[in-house]
Amino acid sequence: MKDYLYEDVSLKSWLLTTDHKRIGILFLLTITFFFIIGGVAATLMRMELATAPGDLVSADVYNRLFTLHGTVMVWLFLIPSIPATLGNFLLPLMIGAKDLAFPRLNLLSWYVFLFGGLLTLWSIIIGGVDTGWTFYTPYSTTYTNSHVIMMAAGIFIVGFSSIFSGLNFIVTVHSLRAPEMTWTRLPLFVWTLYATSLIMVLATPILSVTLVLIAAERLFGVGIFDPALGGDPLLFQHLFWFYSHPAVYIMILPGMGVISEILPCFARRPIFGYKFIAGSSLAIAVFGFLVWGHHMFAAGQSLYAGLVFSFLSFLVAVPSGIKVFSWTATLYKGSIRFDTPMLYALGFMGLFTIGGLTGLFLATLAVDVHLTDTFFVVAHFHFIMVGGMLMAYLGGLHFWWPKMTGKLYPETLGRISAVLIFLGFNGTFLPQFILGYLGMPRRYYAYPEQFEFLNVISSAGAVLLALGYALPLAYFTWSLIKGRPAGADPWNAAGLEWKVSSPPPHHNFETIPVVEQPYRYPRPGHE
Amino acid sequence: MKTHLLVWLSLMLLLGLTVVAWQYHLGFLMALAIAVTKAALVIAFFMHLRKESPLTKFVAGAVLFWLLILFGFTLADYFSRLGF
Amino acid sequence: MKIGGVPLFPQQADTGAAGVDMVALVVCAICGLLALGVLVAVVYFLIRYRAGSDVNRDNPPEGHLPLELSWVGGAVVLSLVMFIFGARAYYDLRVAPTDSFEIEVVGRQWMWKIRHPSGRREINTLHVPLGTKIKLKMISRDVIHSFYLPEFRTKHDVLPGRYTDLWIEPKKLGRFTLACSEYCGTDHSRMKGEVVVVTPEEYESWQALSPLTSVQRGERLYLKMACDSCHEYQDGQVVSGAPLLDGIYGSTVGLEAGGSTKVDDDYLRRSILRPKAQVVAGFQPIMPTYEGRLSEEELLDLIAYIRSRSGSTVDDGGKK
Amino acid sequence: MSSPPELGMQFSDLRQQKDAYRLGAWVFVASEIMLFAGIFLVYLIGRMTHPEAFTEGSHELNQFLGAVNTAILLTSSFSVAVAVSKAEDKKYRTASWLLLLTAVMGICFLGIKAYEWYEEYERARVPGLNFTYEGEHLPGLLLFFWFYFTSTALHAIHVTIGVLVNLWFAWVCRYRAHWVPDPSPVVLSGIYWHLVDLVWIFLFPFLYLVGGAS
Repeated sequence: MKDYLYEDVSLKSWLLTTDHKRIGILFLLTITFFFIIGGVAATLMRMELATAPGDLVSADVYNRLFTLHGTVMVWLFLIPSIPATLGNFLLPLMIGAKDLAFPRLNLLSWYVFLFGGLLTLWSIIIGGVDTGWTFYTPYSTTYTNSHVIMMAAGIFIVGFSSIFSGLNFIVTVHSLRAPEMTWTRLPLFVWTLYATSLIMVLATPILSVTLVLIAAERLFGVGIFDPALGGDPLLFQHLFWFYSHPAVYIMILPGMGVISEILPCFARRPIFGYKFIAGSSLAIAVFGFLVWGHHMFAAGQSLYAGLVFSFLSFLVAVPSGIKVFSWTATLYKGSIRFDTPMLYALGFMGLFTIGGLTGLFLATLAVDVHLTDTFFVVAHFHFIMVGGMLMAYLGGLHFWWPKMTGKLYPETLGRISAVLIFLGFNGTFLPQFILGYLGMPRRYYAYPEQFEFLNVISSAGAVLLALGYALPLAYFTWSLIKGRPAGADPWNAAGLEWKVSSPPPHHNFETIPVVEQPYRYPRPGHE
Repeated sequence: MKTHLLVWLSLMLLLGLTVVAWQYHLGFLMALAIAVTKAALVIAFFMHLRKESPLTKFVAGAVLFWLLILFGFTLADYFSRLGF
Repeated sequence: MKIGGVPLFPQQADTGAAGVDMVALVVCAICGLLALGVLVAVVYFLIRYRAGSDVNRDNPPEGHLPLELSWVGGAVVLSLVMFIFGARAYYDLRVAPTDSFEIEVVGRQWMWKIRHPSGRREINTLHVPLGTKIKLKMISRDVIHSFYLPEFRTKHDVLPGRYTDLWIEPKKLGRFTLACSEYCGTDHSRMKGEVVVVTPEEYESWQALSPLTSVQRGERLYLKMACDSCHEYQDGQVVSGAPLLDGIYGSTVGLEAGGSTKVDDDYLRRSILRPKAQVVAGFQPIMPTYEGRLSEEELLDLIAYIRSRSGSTVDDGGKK
Repeated sequence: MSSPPELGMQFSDLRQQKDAYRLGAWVFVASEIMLFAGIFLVYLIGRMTHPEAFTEGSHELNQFLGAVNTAILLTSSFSVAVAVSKAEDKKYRTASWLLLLTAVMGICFLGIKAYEWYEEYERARVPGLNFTYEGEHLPGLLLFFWFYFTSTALHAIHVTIGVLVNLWFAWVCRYRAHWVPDPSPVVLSGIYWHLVDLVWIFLFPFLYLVGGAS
């Protein structure tokens, strides 16, 4: 029987596929394309910032670059990254289903994403947007002359892709689990996808409304967010962060899930604290909605709202702490192997811990007043989104690459890339914490002399980081042609997805698979 | 059928009530209360939430919870800031 | 401690700066300990339990309820500690003392316009007297800006359409950084200036070089716009159905539409620009709107004048 | 064992498929409710900041037609609820008629709504098109009419989709009943129509009535 890749190789069969695995691959290709675009923008920015005066590009170009970088990375890469690729590919496999509950909706989700993404790109090609990915009003509505409406339309459309995927995942997890796949046997990656989907379904509509309002202000001269026309700019921030703070958890939760899969496999022992990790994913999804105001401590919201939001922000850190604690304990009494996915996972743990803990500085009211809108914030969220999510994404890609393609990648190069990215990342972003505390604001394309030294280090780190990202791109492509065949279970891993051949057959499972307790390591009869 | 008819009648009655209240200066909370009652009737009887599985009820409850978050926290800021 | 020739801690130019740094250090200590704990544990486990090492691996625990719960409890307690420290310092940072001296700031793309009580104005430079509690009353003419003083460890967004404030108490003479930290368009990174802290005597003589105080300018404007044709009495009678302005500032007035409001700067501003939105109880909505007829600076002058008629020289938020 | 033709390959039995469809529909409803909730929140804050302007705006609307439209939608919700229960009892002919009736009521609703829009257009109250107003409540009134048009237009788009869906299932139930041996799709379209009704239940009083008669 042929696998899903070779069942039918015509282009039409790919463009009209309803197979979740193929759609996962389509998403993978698409977001890699967007990642490269966002990465080029980041490189140009770091080059500009290597010297204090603004000498490489003009201020307007720089402002367009960081908007492009933020928008593309957040909406066209990070949000779909793990859910739409690995999630799409693995969710049915992991729960013993033949596909997602709504396969055609899944395909529609990709087309919608592609269309919205291209529209967003189009807004950049015709001249770009200079508002920052946050679109703060009234700058974005009244003052800028850039193509805000086009970009808002693009992101508005991409939002529907998010909602469709979330809906599909929620229904699939509820109704398509194999008969013995109880909630307490669900892989932790599935738990995090479930929590992520909740956020996608409930928060994204608010972003859609907000973008519609922005476009309307520009088109019709109505001032919902413009005080000159009787509106309130803080209302925009409330609505925007009601989506965008939970969106940060869309960007990290699936990463946490991936790590929870990789760690027990390479520590060769069951995961520590399964129920706490699963529960904390849901807790993060719910608490994540209660803290958006911590983006507005110095923005003019009321003092009391600030106090409440600060308090809740500390509480949302607790479930993340539970995860780090449980992962650490998973290493205890293990038999640890250092394959590429494990190196990425360990890198994730280090960087996510730093990212999470520096978040506490920003949750602390008085300190946040000093640090908000400085490079400290930039460093903090890059530790979470890049140090965390991107490391997890790459770790997951290395872990499941043999499953997805049936091929092995060169292990040594994989390890080198993991180490390179870890070092390059720290080189880029650690100095930015100091820059922030020294008072260098964000979104500055020219800055005072005294910050130059740290910026040079940061830019140098970015070079390493870029190299680190280029490597996997090269050897993954190479492995497709020359890689050795992987076999069904190259890591000797537990989990239903490893029970089918690599690459999996078209409908995943011929018969309903037998489900065991999750993370049965060491695998009896395999060691 | 009979339940549906009763629900429809009460909905029309409530509609009448809103319009009458409007004649005598319909307050915001009053309007909200009537609308919520109507919505509850539609959800419970027309959409059969009453007879749906606990899971569906949970989804409905979740939306309510998230609405409370959205409105509660945003309005809390406005009330404490502007003192309406 | 220096790094690349730059001190690791920026100077503390404000009396409150040490407090903020203190809170940051507390958070840093707690987070540092946690990070160190995780790091040591991870590295130790990685080395000890690497594949092939000869150690006891019997019965690896799959969970430990008391341990997990105590970790949760510990995290909550630590969070509370940080929250309380941060909240207390924030309260001090945000709530200006009632006896502070007020300077007005108007932000626009891409400069800071500053006006002192004496009427002296400056651009992108803020002269302040040492050891004085100063409240900056800020508003923007266009987009959102943020008035950021890193050496004073404070900032606040400057919004169009609404007054926000920031207070400082300089404790060091010298020149310090002033920056805009909320992205505001093309020249955002050039929207910066200096805070010059001078002795109170120097400040006095510096300030004395000014034409008119804001209250004086406000009074002229008040007469020029003929506000007095309605807001005055004759023989103890209100002339034409407009509330008296004497003593109104800081009081709480009932509203025609129900409810009540405190008369503070924002209320006065709204009442000048959109008088019909919140009419004082007992009056008719007959005042014309002044939207678009007054600049932000003129509004500040008028409000300063109206306040002076209640004997109030600063915006004390109506707390008398 | 051969599975019934209407069963998707990803499902193991009809019951599972039915549950999945139901849950999907409700999650979709949840998402839609959040969408409209965002607009309501903005409306609420607009109302808090410009109470007089919003009251004046509501006085300019046609309360009578608004109330008629509400009655139409409530009745259509009733008819679709009955249609669904008929379909569940496999009485597809009756269901078909009721669905057609629902669609007709939806079209009536849209017609009346269009007439109202025309009225407001005549009075120069369409922001971005011909809004002209010289009075006291300027920014507030503009906001009000913007909300009015955005929310009613968004709602009308939903009504239009609902009408098409109802017509489709009316046709299917009448001529292709064998396509729906399991009435789930009809149930789902019913849930969607009720959602349309739900939104209007809130829109009507808040746009037309709050603040009382002039």
